[in-house]
Amino acid sequence: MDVIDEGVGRLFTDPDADNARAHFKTKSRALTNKLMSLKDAVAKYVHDGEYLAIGGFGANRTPIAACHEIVRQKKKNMAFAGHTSTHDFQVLCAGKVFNKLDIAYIVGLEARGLSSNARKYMQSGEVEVSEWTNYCLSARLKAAAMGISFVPIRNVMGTDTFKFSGAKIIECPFTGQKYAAMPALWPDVSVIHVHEADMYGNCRIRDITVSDLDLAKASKHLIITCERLIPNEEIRREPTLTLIPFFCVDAVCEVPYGAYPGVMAYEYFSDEEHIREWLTVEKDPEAFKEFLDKNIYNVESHFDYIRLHGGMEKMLALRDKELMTTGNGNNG
Amino acid sequence: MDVIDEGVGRLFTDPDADNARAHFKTKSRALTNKLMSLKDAVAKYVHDGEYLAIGGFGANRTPIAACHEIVRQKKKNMAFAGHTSTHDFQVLCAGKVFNKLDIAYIVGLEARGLSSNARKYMQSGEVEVSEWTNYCLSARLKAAAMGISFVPIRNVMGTDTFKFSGAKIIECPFTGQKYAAMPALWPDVSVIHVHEADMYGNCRIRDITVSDLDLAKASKHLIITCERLIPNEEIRREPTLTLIPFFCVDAVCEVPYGAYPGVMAYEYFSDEEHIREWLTVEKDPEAFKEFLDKNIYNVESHFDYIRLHGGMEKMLALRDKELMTTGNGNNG
Amino acid sequence: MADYNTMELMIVTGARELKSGASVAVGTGAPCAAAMLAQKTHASDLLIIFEAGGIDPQLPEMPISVGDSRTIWKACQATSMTDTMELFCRGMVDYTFLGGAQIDMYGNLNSTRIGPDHQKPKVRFPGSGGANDFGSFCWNMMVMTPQDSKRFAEKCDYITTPGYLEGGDSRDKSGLAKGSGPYRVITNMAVMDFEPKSKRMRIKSINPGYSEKDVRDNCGFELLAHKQIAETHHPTKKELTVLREEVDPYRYVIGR
Amino acid sequence: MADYNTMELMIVTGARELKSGASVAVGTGAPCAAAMLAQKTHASDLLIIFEAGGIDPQLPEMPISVGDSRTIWKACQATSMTDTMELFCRGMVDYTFLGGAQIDMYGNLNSTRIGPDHQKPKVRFPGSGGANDFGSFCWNMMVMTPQDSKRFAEKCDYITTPGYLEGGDSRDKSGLAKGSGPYRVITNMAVMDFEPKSKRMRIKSINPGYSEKDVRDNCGFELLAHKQIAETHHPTKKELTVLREEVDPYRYVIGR
Repeated sequence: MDVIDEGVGRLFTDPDADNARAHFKTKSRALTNKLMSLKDAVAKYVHDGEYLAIGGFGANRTPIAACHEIVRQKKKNMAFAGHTSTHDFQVLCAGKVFNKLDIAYIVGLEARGLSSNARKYMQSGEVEVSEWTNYCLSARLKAAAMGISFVPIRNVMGTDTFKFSGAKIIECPFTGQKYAAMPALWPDVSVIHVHEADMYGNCRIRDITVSDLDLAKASKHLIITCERLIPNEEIRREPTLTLIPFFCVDAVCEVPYGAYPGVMAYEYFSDEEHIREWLTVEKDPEAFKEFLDKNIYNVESHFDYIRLHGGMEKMLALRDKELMTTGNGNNG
Repeated sequence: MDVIDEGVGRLFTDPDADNARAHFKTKSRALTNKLMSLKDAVAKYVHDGEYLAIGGFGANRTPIAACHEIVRQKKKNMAFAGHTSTHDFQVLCAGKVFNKLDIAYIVGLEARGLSSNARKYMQSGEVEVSEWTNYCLSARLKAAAMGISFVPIRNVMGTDTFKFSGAKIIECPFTGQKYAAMPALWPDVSVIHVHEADMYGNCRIRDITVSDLDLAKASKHLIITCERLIPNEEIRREPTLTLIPFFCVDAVCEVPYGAYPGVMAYEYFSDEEHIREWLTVEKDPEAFKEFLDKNIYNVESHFDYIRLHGGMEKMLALRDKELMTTGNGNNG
Repeated sequence: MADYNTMELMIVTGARELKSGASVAVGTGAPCAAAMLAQKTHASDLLIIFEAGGIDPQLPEMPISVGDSRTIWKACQATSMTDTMELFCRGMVDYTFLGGAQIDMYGNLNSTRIGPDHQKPKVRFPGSGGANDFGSFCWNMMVMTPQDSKRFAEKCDYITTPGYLEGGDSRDKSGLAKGSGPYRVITNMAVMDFEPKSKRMRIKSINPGYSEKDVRDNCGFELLAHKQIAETHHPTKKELTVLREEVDPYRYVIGR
Repeated sequence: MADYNTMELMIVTGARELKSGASVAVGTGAPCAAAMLAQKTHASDLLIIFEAGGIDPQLPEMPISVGDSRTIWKACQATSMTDTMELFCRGMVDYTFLGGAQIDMYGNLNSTRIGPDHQKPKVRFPGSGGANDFGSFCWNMMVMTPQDSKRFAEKCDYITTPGYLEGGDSRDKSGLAKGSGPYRVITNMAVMDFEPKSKRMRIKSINPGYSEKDVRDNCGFELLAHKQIAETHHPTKKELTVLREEVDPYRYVIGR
């Protein structure tokens, strides 16, 4: 294969399809009960030094409870997919969980502004980076989902985004057109938050799916957090609604409001007040340390965290906001 | 690009991504009423000599009414994607609609046996063929959906299926592994049968989707036949259920029982008796000619065809069979 | 010795190869019967996959098509063919059963044509369908077929689906997925596997009522053989009861 | 002359470029406001796409994120990011708006870093996100940005998103999609397009209250200019009313 050009970014995972197949050969296809606490799931499947990916889109259907738990368990030296990563990135930076990073979108929280602590960490030189784009990382996960070591796409060519990536430029054997070959990305472990799952891991998502369907296929280990458990009979009543099948999944954790303070479509809107608190307190390192102790290190569970920020009354208000209704929540 | 080996099969479509983009640039993104009769849709979008693809899986959620209309309008010299093609293939062969063929699965009707007329046509030397597999054609449509001229996959290598295909063997620029590069397939026109659509072409499918989601994206023109029209408000009530968005679609035709005599999941089972009639009558060319006159050439619409085979009473019985219920249908 | 026919023996033999906790991609007919039988006997946690998109259905009866609505009856998922093919590609499919008009000593299969002229074949068969895909990616590809010396051919007129290609390491060198390939050939007369180095077909056990000579006489190439050729195990009473009463009560596949 | 601020003018100017029957991929803030305004005025059939998966929503208010639940409010489809990116790749997206810390004369954009050391940048920005994808595939990429001579740079510290690269035919030769590229640059001072051959940025119209000298003084590279430089059209009363009352009633984007 003639390689016309290649980026200088390092690959943090092995793109070899046969090596990935060797792993997936060992993955159970049995319909077994995978229910466990989030604490146990993170302890069992998230390991220092391995490659982590997080589903959803920054602060939308993102497993923030799991991000807190990963920080709480002081996981370190991981590689991370900074793919449409906003509040999740901010949380993981607070714990300095990773020091190797595939970047598509980091540091910012879109219209909300930038995380000063995340930016500080990224400017410290402590993090080794490779640059990509949102579609590059989606395509790398797609390649992994397809069981192939690369997929050709047509972006990044001619830019520094290519130069600092781990992509390579090749030619189409049919047309001679240039393509940027994206290496497959098989994360060691991922966490995806969904609306409903059964105890085996069959999942329903009532929302945009971002890259999560490919991520679920690509991940060597997958932790699902869900708003609600549903019986397997309900899954089988309407199999067209299953978006992630059970055999992709290693752990199922029931974590209602697991995306808080982010948004969960049709369930609750984001708590913009509290996200603003994150962005503000970060600017003062001492205050931020106290904030993290209070909100992450010294709490037992996501419910405790929610209690600190308004508890069920707040959840009802966020539900009203999401549905644009006026219920108890707005009065609570 | 080093090409290690290549098949002898001809490509019946242009794999160039920029040429495809030039077409899609001209496709309307407006939310306009696309309702028309199936007759008008076929007359307007199915043209002699162009490349045709049919959705569904042979006799499952396959737009058989549209296949009849294509035969009735005596479309000729087309190229066709013989992808999981069974009863649809049998119908199109009856009309000798195509003379260029990408083959994955043809001639057979799975457990039901083989179509003697389709086999005769395929042994006549009148049809130019390229060989592929089910996944090859799915992957070729996937490449087209992704706007790329090829996608690398790992099947066919070492076999005659490769040798008689239009694929090429290349090496992965990351691992050196060999891959079979599949050229993108952009059909000129496709027909997909769905459960529900609105007048703009937003579609719901309560079934396996086979390759239809990529087919919808890959097709330069797309005719939708649907069991039921639903209002756009219902589409917008639950946007997660929309599997084909309106801007992929050129024509929407309401054709209840449009997959008959095939199966439509949750709606009606296949009419095995009538499919058996097809397989039997084909063996006698004279009788088959009469059969085609009676069932295709001399009928006005799919409703007329259904009336010939038991009408609404039969439809109720097939609904009972599909749902494994005992209603009027079983007594009718 | 229980009273059973050859098809019943083949289905039972195929079923016994399927492990609980593993996955199998099946077609219509005997392969589906074998998977259903395994699931209802020793392998309750066998994952059944239909290539068109049906995942883990609770089959109410034998499907007529691998894409018909029975394949999603109370299924865990109704997805796309692309999705199920990706399962193969990622190494998530352990077993499958294929057939063909011809098979050679390396387990290569022909389901495309007889005759030399590709554009005008003497006999045209359906082609690959998913067979080449299954044979390319499945860890353990099995063949269930009646045996005669024309079907078990010295050389296939056309290789639709890869077995071990030309034997030895030729399959690995071709670019196909490492460690995958033919595993068992189950016929009316015998059960064959493949010698690990040469990748040639070899007799593993012979079905009750047949001799080694029968097996060799009905094969167009030289078969290797295990040092100890066993007799294929009879179906148990339970296997036959489940097969006849629960899997195929109308005897579509096992015959009357 | 109506009373309006610069942000309002930029949004109105951006909105006017969007044709009915076309598609636009938008981010949060001003781009979203421009698309909403266009849809509510001259371009009722404008298709709005959010990269995370929201297709043709009936936006009840400005989204905070391109993936939040407002982006699928009464939408025609809630799909995946992969799906929307494929729309870009297939040539189904006509317009988009981007921004950046730096832009050069060929419309190349930097949203990654300031400073020479990539592993330890002086200032780290979010990176491409979808910007490189939008800039690579969209037929007409527009930039909406305040203008000053640091932001409009002779050379970007880092090219995140392709404009016309080094100008001339360098973009076509790079392998990027033919016929795509930068289309308009809308600033507080002026509207620029790109000279067809050299692909250099050129002044098309100047906003009311600014002179050509202002525009040139606040640009770090030499701008070409149309023979006739027009004055950017004022917003109409209707445009301002719709923008203020329907698109951004809380004045999140247009300010107070």
